[in-house]
Amino acid sequence: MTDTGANQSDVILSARGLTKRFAGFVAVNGVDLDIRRGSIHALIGPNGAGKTTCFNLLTKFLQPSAGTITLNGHDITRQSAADIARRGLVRSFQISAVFPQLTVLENVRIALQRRRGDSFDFWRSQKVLSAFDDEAAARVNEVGLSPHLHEPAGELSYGRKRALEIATTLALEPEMLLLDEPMAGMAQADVALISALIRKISANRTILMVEHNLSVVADLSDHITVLARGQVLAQGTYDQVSSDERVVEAYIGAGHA
Amino acid sequence: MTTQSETGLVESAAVAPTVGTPRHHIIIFFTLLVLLLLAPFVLYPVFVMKVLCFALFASALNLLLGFGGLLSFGHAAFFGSASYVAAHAAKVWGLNPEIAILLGVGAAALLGLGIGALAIRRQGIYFAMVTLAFAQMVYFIAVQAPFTGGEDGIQAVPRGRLFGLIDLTSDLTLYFVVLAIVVAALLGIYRIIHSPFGQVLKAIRDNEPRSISLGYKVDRYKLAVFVMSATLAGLAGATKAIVFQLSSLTDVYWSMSGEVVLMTLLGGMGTVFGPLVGAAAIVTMENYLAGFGAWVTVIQGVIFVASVMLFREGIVGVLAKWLKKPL
Amino acid sequence: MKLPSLILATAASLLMAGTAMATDIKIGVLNDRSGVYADLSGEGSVIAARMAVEDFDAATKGIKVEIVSADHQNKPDIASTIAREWYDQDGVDMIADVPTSSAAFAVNDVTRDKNKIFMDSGAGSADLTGSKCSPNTVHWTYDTWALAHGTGSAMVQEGFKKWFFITADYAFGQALEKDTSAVVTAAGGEVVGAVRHPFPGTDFSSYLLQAQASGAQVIGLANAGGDTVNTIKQAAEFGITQAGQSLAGLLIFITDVHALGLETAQGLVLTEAFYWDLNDDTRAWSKRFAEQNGGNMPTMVHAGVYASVMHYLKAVEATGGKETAALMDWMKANPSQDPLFGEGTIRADGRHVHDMYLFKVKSPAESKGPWDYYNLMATIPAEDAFRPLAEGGCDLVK
Amino acid sequence: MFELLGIPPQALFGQLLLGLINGSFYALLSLGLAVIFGLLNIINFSHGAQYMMGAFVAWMLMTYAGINYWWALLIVPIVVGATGVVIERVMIARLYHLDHLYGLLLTFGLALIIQGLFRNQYGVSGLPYSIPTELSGGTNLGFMFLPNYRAWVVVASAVVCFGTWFAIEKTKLGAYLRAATENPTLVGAFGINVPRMITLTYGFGVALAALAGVLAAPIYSVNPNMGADLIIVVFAVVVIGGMGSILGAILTGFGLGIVEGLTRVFYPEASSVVIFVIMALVLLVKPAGLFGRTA
Amino acid sequence: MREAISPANGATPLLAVRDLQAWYDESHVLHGINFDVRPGEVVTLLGRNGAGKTTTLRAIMGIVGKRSGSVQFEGNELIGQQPRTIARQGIAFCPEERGIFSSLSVDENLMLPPEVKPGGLTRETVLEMFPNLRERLTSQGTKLSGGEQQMLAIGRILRTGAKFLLLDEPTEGLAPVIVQQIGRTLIQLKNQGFTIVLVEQNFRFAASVADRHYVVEQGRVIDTIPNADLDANIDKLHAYLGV
Repeated sequence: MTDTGANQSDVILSARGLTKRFAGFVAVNGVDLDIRRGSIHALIGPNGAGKTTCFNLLTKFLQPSAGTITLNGHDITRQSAADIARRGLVRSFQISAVFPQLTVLENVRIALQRRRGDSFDFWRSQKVLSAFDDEAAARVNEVGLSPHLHEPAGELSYGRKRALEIATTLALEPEMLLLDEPMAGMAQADVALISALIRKISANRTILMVEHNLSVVADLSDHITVLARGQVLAQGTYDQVSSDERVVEAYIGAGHA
Repeated sequence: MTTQSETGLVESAAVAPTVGTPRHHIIIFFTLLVLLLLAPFVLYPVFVMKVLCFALFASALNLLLGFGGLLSFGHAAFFGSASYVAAHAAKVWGLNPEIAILLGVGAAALLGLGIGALAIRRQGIYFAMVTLAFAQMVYFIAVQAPFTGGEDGIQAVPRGRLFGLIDLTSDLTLYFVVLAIVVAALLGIYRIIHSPFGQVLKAIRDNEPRSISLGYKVDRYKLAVFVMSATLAGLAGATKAIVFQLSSLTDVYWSMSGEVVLMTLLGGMGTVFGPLVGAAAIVTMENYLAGFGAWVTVIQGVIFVASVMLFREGIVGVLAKWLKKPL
Repeated sequence: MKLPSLILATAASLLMAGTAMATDIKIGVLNDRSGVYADLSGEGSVIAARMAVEDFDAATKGIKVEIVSADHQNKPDIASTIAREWYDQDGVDMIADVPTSSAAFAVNDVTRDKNKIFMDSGAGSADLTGSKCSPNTVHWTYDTWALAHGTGSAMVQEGFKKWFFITADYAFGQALEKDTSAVVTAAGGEVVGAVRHPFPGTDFSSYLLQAQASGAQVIGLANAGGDTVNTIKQAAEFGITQAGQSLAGLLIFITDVHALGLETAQGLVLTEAFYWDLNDDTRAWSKRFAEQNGGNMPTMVHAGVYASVMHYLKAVEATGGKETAALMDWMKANPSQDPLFGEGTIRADGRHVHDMYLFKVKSPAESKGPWDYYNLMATIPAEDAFRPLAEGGCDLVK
Repeated sequence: MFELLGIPPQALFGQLLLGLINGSFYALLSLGLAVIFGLLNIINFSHGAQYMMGAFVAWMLMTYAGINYWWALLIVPIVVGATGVVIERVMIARLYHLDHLYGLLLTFGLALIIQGLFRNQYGVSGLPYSIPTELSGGTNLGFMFLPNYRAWVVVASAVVCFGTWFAIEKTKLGAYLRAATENPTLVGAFGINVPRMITLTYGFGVALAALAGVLAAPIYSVNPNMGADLIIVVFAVVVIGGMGSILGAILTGFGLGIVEGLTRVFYPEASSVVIFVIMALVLLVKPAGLFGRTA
Repeated sequence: MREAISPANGATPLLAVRDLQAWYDESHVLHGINFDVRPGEVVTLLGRNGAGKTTTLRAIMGIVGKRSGSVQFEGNELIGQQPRTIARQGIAFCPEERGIFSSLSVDENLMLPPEVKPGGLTRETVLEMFPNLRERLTSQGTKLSGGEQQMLAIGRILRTGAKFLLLDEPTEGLAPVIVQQIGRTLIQLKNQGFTIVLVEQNFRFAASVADRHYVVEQGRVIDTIPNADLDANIDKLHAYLGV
């Protein structure tokens, strides 16, 4: 049922014994995880299961207390968040993460700009960035934000901000995407939209997402890891985990009264 | 990790920026330049030079505060130390003014690198306080070091000859040199703001975690902008030392740091032209109100309070909102 | 177009209408109007300057005098800016007063550059007529050398030989300490220690205890303003004076004594160039002054402003113009004569030389009322009161 | 005789005691600042001005109304604290949703206004305020002469500091305060009027500053500038102690008073900067301060 | 969707929620919640993560960014009131994260909420109800285990005299034995006349204590299931809540 035996070259990101202790309690406890290249992998579990902590550990926004993380065979356990972003592992945020005072175009361009390497060239005009304008506009178009190209991102509606965030993330051409509750706070219509967007971008990419909306998870993901109380409860396809007694119990509760 | 537009230090001017150098910026720059070229024939040149120096100082702080999102409460350290070094170089070593100014700027840059490397490890209030603490140490050194002349400062600094050729004793000649320096520096700041680097800077200011997640090493950017800001503040201080032929403890005292924050805040942080307006307003006010003694302090305080309570975007920020154009 | 000006014009035109061939003179009184020296200089100096113009009867002599004033906040940069603008833009011919040595140096430099005249009363540094002397500057009232010598030598002669200094860690404090130490050792005394405190300070008890532990007989206060006042207050609080040590104020004015009150200040020895209660002339003038100055008696700085403006106006009258070199030459060539300092001369280095006085602060019982504060201990004759011409290192002295 | 770096131990005792006395002012002032920061998250830059107001109001009560020191100790904190309440209601309360730096800028402006107004009215020469007769004189401790008033200052501020610490750490009201610091929303949802508590807390912090001002009036001259430079020193004390930590502010206040006192003996010129050196070091090594909780 | 709005069968509802909408900042979370609670009832809000259950409780307490619609408690409109005045009417809220204050001791945490109505449980009674707390009274609040923290969080609101409790996922992350203990406590409270709104994901637990279940999805109440009809609706519930 688990994939730890999978061919290593198929595994893009893997964690072994991942543990995070906060003052007084263990949020993530010895989690082993393998994300297969090209898959959509969902991390689910009831509230307080440690999903977000786990997510932050994988994206290096938190330092693990123990365990190792490898990306494409490289040990990234001690690398910084910016470093792993450069290795092609890019995350999104639960709350819409745009640059509110930059325009939609500029938001996307910030990501494209990364391709130029470090932008310490303060003496150059930003006109050099106009080389990216077409591509940025295309990315914006992909998420349907073309009419808002020159609006400050801070003035977009919530759903559009999320779309912009995804466009920005994609602009990095990441090998792997980590989406933190992409549907959080979405209106129903937007959910379908973002779902379609995720499916679209999953081509040639690996996606790991934390998501509450189980219908979305069921619909999108190839593989699911269920966490409960900081530990891996079950892994497998949606059908496999949804029929797992322990998972049902974790979600719905044990012992019908 | 809230979006910082609601709570951040720099409020969105709610203006749709355009791509490239906006035409109205060129017009404003050109108008300003013409006015400044005419100014010394109408106004007292030394006064305008003072305004220019402080406009540069405030713009340097604004680069850090308005575009880097970092409030330094110790910028007088760079302004003052550059002023001391330039004054010393010109007076004691007898160097040409341009070399003296360069040395002053170099000193400010080095100091900025040292203080910046330590200060950027902290954020928000802590960042402000660390910079203040270091500035107090610089002040202490300025009081103690023999070459600074204690409370007398370094006086009777010769204006000297530019490149050994142009005599700067005349206020008018000096004026155009200072104007050239300040305009060049302001254009430089404008370029920094609108460079690829400036774009990343604004991104970091708007949303630091997101910038990290896009692969930017934000600490390096913060340090870079800190050093740039310190360097430009140093340029302002060194130029002021040559203009007034004097560098004194006032230049390194913490109230100078407060004053330049006030200029930036009043003019509009995060705007291009705000610091110029703020500096001109404060310097003019100090000059006109000098006779009112302690009332100057009261009026400054009232402006501080009013800026915070009523128009956080500053004069230019409010104008920009009104005109719906970034200024 | 009217130019921006730093000036708060306070004075009035004193010219009678219709006088032909008038010389227009503009005098700038530049001093501390809001800080620690506001009481000892400030508006009082403007009053004194105005009184000089009235007493000289400038108007009938065809000299139109305008007096302007400004606050330099004791900062050299502000002093320099104002002086520059006064000379460049506002047609000021002479700047008077300028307390605080650092500000005085700034005005000294600007005045020389612009070839105008600077008649200092309020500043202390003897360098103004020494290493930094200028052909355009007259230093009228006192200097650190004179204070150090007056107080230092008098105390040593009275048998107070072991000294300890509490010094403001600032150039003027260090200069006072240096000058006084030299006097004390030259007179056969001994300096057993010194402590330099940050300026400004609030608590001096630590230094006072160090002074006490040093076994010195005299604690020399080489600081100024609020620091001196606080040091004296705290010396009383910690029983320093009761335990037998004496305090010597090296830069202390009658306004400081007034602020301290006699209870605290009594017994303090100090040197001044002027005291309102010296003779009938000073009493009469001081009474007139006090009427305009809210009942407060003049300080030696006010007196110096009056006398220096008077002497300057005489030079204007005598030379019939305001050509700087001519005025300076006349002022140095002719003795000054006024009711406050009596007769005096200006030396080649710009030092105005007159008698100085050593005072001891009265006890509350001795005092007959407000401002009756000093007992005269000694008069230091003009020839001994100031640093010998040759020792100052002034370039103007050949 | 045994000496430490040239200082006889008895003299050193004296200096330590003096440091403790000065430290008691730091402790009182930084306590107020820490209380305000703890709950409001505002750097009260006008704290020094409010300390100065304390001294001035005491002087005014004496001069214009003949009210003596002991009554002033009671009245002044209430009066000045009340002005703090007004400031909080009218201005600071409108800034909570913004970056904390705006609070710093606002109170910085307020400090300028307060100091400027007093300077206009009373000049800067300082005004006399005598030590109450009950506390004049002193006691010879053998190694030093300790003025009774200074002894009183140490005792009084130690009592007030302890009282405040006790009130915050050990009483019901203090529990509300601490809880509201952590989670104001939940405390409000329990039915407690959190905004009013915040207002009163600011008033209380200001009152502590004013009390320190009254205590200082008889030994330092009553001067509009008396708090201007002090504020950044006290500020550094709070940062070193750990922003918002009550105990940290008190202990650091006393501790740094002693450190500064020793600096006055061994390197007096540096006594005004030593606290900033310590602050920079502490912040770099232990960002949350010596007693602060790490976020 | 039958009974999306359940009419108050006979008895006047203690709490009537109509078309409640709520926002956090820019995100619109509740899109029109309708339900009633009658005196002495235990009702649950069931639903998946992110459905809007917690927000419903917070909206009743007035601690969301913005809300509209109507929330009537004992006939008084709560929309537009401050959280503290809502609490003063006898409503007590126990948040999902439990809200134990780390700078307060267990005892201080317990004694913190002020009495809003007469007749609250005494400290002694609470300690008898949760004996674990007695031994830990002086320790720091957050040093307690999750279960103990939950007991403390419930215990302290019982002291206030409020008879209307809003409990947000009291069983979350707790060991089964603790869950059972909390279940017993809730039944005990119900028998003492408390009215309780319970947010749960664990519907087995909910079923053991509640009279009625409201199913929340995407910010709306989409179904109402009386506890008695639970077995008949079990498949439907699995569809609503299941994995």
